Amino acid sequence: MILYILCFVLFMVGLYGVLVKRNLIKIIIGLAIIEYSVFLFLILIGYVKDGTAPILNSEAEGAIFVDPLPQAMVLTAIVIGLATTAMLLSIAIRLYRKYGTFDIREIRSLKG
Amino acid sequence: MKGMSIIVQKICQIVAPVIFLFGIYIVIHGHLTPGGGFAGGVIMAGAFIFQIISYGSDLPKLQKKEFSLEILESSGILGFLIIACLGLLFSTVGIFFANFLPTGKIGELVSAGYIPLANIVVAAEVSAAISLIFLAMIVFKEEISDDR
Amino acid sequence: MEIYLIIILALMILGAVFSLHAKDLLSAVISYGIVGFGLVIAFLLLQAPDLALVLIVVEIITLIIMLAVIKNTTHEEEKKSFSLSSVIYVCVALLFTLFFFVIFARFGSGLARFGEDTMRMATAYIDAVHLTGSANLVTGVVFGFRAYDTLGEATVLFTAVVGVLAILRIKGKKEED
Amino acid sequence: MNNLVPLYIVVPLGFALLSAILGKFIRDIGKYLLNIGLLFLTILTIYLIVYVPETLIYRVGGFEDINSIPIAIYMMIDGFTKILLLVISLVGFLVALYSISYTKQYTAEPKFYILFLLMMTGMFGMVISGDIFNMYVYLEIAAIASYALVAFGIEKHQLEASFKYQVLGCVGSMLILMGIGFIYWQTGTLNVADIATQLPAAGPYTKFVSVLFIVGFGLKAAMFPFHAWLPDAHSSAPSPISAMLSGVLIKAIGIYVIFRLFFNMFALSPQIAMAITVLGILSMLVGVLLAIGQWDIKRLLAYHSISQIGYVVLGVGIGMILLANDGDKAIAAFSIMGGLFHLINHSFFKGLLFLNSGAIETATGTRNMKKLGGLSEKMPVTTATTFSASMAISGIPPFNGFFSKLIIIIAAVQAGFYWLAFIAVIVSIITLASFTKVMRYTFYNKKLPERLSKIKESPFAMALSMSIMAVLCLAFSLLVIPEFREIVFSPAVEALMGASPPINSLMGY
Repeated sequence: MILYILCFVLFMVGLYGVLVKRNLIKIIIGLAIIEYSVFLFLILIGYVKDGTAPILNSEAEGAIFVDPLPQAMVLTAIVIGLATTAMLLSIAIRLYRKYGTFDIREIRSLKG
Repeated sequence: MKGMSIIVQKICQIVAPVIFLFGIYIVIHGHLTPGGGFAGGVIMAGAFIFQIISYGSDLPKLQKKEFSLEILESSGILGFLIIACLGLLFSTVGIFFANFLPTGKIGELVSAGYIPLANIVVAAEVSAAISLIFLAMIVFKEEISDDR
Repeated sequence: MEIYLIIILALMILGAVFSLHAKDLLSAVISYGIVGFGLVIAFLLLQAPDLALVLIVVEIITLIIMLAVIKNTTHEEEKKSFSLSSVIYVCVALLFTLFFFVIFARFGSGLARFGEDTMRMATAYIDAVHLTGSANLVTGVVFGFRAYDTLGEATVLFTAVVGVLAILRIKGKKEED
Repeated sequence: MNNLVPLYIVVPLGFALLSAILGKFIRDIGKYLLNIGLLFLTILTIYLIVYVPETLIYRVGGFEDINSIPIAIYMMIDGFTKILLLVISLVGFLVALYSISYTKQYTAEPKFYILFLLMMTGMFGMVISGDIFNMYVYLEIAAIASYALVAFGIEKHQLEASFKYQVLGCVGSMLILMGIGFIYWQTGTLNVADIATQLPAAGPYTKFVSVLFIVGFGLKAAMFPFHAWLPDAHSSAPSPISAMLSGVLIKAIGIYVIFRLFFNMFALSPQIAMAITVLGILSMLVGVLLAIGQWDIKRLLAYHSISQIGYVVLGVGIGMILLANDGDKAIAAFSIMGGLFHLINHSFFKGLLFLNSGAIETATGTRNMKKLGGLSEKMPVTTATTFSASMAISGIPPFNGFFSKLIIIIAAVQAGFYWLAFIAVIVSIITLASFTKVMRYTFYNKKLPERLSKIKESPFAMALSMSIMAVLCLAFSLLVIPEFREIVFSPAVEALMGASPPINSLMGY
C-alpha cells in the first residue's frame, strides 16, 4: 500500500508544480510529472506477484503472467503524453518569442 | 544550424546506422520480442534526430525534409486505416478491425496476421511524426535567428 | 522487490521536488530526467519491458526538445519570492494526502493488495492468444484486441504534429487584411 | 445495418488524412472534403434517428465475448448518442460552410481544415464508444485538435489562452486516467456495461472514483468551479472554432460523458446526483452574473455558454435526483427530456451567436460593443440572424429556447424544487437583459460611426450558413409536437433511464 501512497505523493508534487510555479517550463515539467505518476499507478495495479513479462517464448510455458492490459493502456498514454508536451512546448517557444520571458506574470495581460 | 565537432560527427557516422538498424529490428520482431511499432518508430526517430544535431544543415534542406516527412506520416496512418478497412471488406464476416490474414503458428516471424504490417506502418508514422516535431522546432529557431 | 521500488520512487520524488525548485532552467530539465529514467527502471522491475523500451527513448527525445527550447533563453529563474499561495497549496496537499491515506487504510481491504491478481478482461487476453497469434501479449493487445485504441492514438500523434506545425509557422495572418 | 457504425470514424479520419496528403498538391481540397464528409454524416445520422430506432452494438475486431466477459472494444449507438451525433454533425456542417470564407485571412489554411476534421473524428469516436479507455483516447484527440485550433491565429492573447486551456485540459485528462485506473483496479474490465455489473453499489470507494470523474470531466465541460479557461479560450479562438467549442465540444466531451457514466455505469446515489445538480445551478448563476459586465461580444457569449450548460445539467440533474431517491419516474423522464432538448437548442443558438460575432468582427474589425453601433443599415442579414439567436437564447416564445427552458421549469416545479424553478426564471430574465444590451449597442442605437460607413454585408458562405442556422433555431421548436418528440427523445430518455413511461402522457396532449 506504501507504493500507492508514494505514487500519489508524486502526483501532488506535479500538481504543486502546475498550480504554484510561474515559469512556463516549470508548469510543463509539473504536467509531465503528473503524467508519469499516473502511468506508474496504472502499472502498479497490473503487477502480479512473481509473474513474468507477458511474452510467450519457449521457457515461459506455465509461468504466471503480469497483466498485459494496463501495459497496453500505458503504451498509448505515453505517446499521448509526448503529444501534449510537444504542443505545450511549441506554445512556450511562441510565447517566449513574443514576450521575451517564460514568466507567466508578465504574460498575464489577459484579465479575469 | 551549424553541426557539432568532428569527433561527434565521426561517432554519428558509425552509430546512427546501427541505431536505425536496431529500430528496424524492434519493429519487425514486434510480435515476438518486447517492442513493436511504437518503440521501433521512436528509435528510428532518435537516429534521425542524432544525425540532424551532429551534422546540422541549412534552412532549405530542413524545409525539404519537412515536406517529405509530412507525406510519409500521413500516408503511414492512411495505411493503418486501410488495413483496418480491409478487415471490413475481405474478412469472412466483415468487421472493422478483423484479422483478415491467417494467424499462423505463434512464435514464427510471419505469424500474427496483419499485426506485422500494422507494426511497420505505425513505425513509419511515429518516426516521421517525432522527427517532424523536432524539425519544426529547429526550423522555427533557425528562422528567428535569421531575421534578428 | 518492493524495497527497490520504494527506493526508486523516493528518488523520483526528490528529483521532481528539486526540478521544480531549481534556480536554473537547465538544471530543472535535467533533474526532470531523473523522474523519467526512474520510471524506466520501475517499469523494468514491474515486468513491463515494452514500456521501458518506449519510455526510455521518448524520455530522451522529450529532454532533447526541452533543451532545444531553453537553449539560448534566460537561464536563471526569477529570485525566490515567498508567495502565500505556495504555502496554502502545500498545506492543502498535505491535508489531501492524509485524507487519501485514511480512505485507503479504512476500506483499502476491499481492493486487491499490491501484487494480487485483479484480471478479468485480461484473463481472456492471455488465454485467447490464438485469436491474434502474437507471441508478445502486449503487442497482441495493442495491435489485436484493442487495435481501435491504437488507431486513435496514432491519430493523436498526427494531430499533435499538425498542431505544432500550425503553431510554429512564421506568419499568422496574411498581410493584406 | 451494423457496418454503418464505423463510418463515423473512417469518414472524418480518412478525409483528414487525404486532405493532409493531397492538400500539398491540390489547392483547396481540405475545404471540400470537410463539407462533403460532414454533409454525408448528417444525412447518415438523420437516417439512423428516423429509420433505425433500436440500439446498435458493434464489436471492433469481431472478438466474441469469452464466457460472457466482453474482450473487444464496443461501439454503441443508442438514443442518447443519436442526439449528440445529430448536434455534432449538423452544427459541424454549418460551421464548416461558414468557415469557407472566414479562413481566407489565415496563412496555413489547409492545416485549419485538417485539424477541424480531426476534432470531428475525436468527438465522433468519443460519443459512439462504449469503453472508458477508448473514450479517453478519442477525448484526447478532440482536445489536442481544439488546443491547436484555439491558438491558430498566433496573436499574443490567443497563445496565452490556448496555453491556459491546455494546462487545465491536461490536468483534467490525468484525473480521468487516474479514475480509469481506480475502476480497473476494482473491476478488472474497461467495458462500460461490464463495469456496471461489477462495481459495488454505493461504498466510499465508488464515491471517491465518481468525485474524480466529476472533477476530470467538469474541467472538460467548464462547469462552475473549473470554468477559468473557458472565457479566454472561447473569446480568442477564431469564430467558427469558438462556435464549435461552445456549441458542441464542451457537450460532446464533457456533459455527455458525465451523464453516460452516472446513469449507465455508476449506481445512482442521491449525494452524487445532488452534487451534480448543485454544480449545474452554480454554473448557471455564476455564468450569467459574470456576463453582465462584459463589453466584448465573444467574452459575453462565452460566459453565457457556462450558464446555459448549467441549464442542461439542471434539467438532467433533477431527473437524476428523482431516480436516485426513486421519486416519480414520469417527472424524471420529463425533466431529462427537457435537459436534452435544451442541449440541442443551445448548440444551435450559441453556435449562431458566435458566427454572428465573427461576421461583425470581419466586417468592422472590432468586437467591442462600445465602438460599434447602428450596423443594421449596412448588415441586414447579420442583424436578422443575431436577432433570432438572441431571442432564442433568452427564451422568447416562437424560438426553440423558450420551449426547452419551459419544460425544465415545469419539471422543476412538478418535482417540488420551487426555488430551482425560481432561479431558472431569474437567470433567463438576466440573459434577456444582457442580449437586449447586445442588440441595442451593436445594431440599433446611434447612427453608424463614420469610420464604419464603408462596411459591407458578410460574404455569401457566411450569410448562407448563418441564415440556415437561424431557420433551424425556429424549426427545432417543432420538436415539442408529440410525434417528433416520440422519434427523437423517447429512445434517448430510455437509454439513460432504462425503460421509462411514455413522455406524451405527461404533457397531456
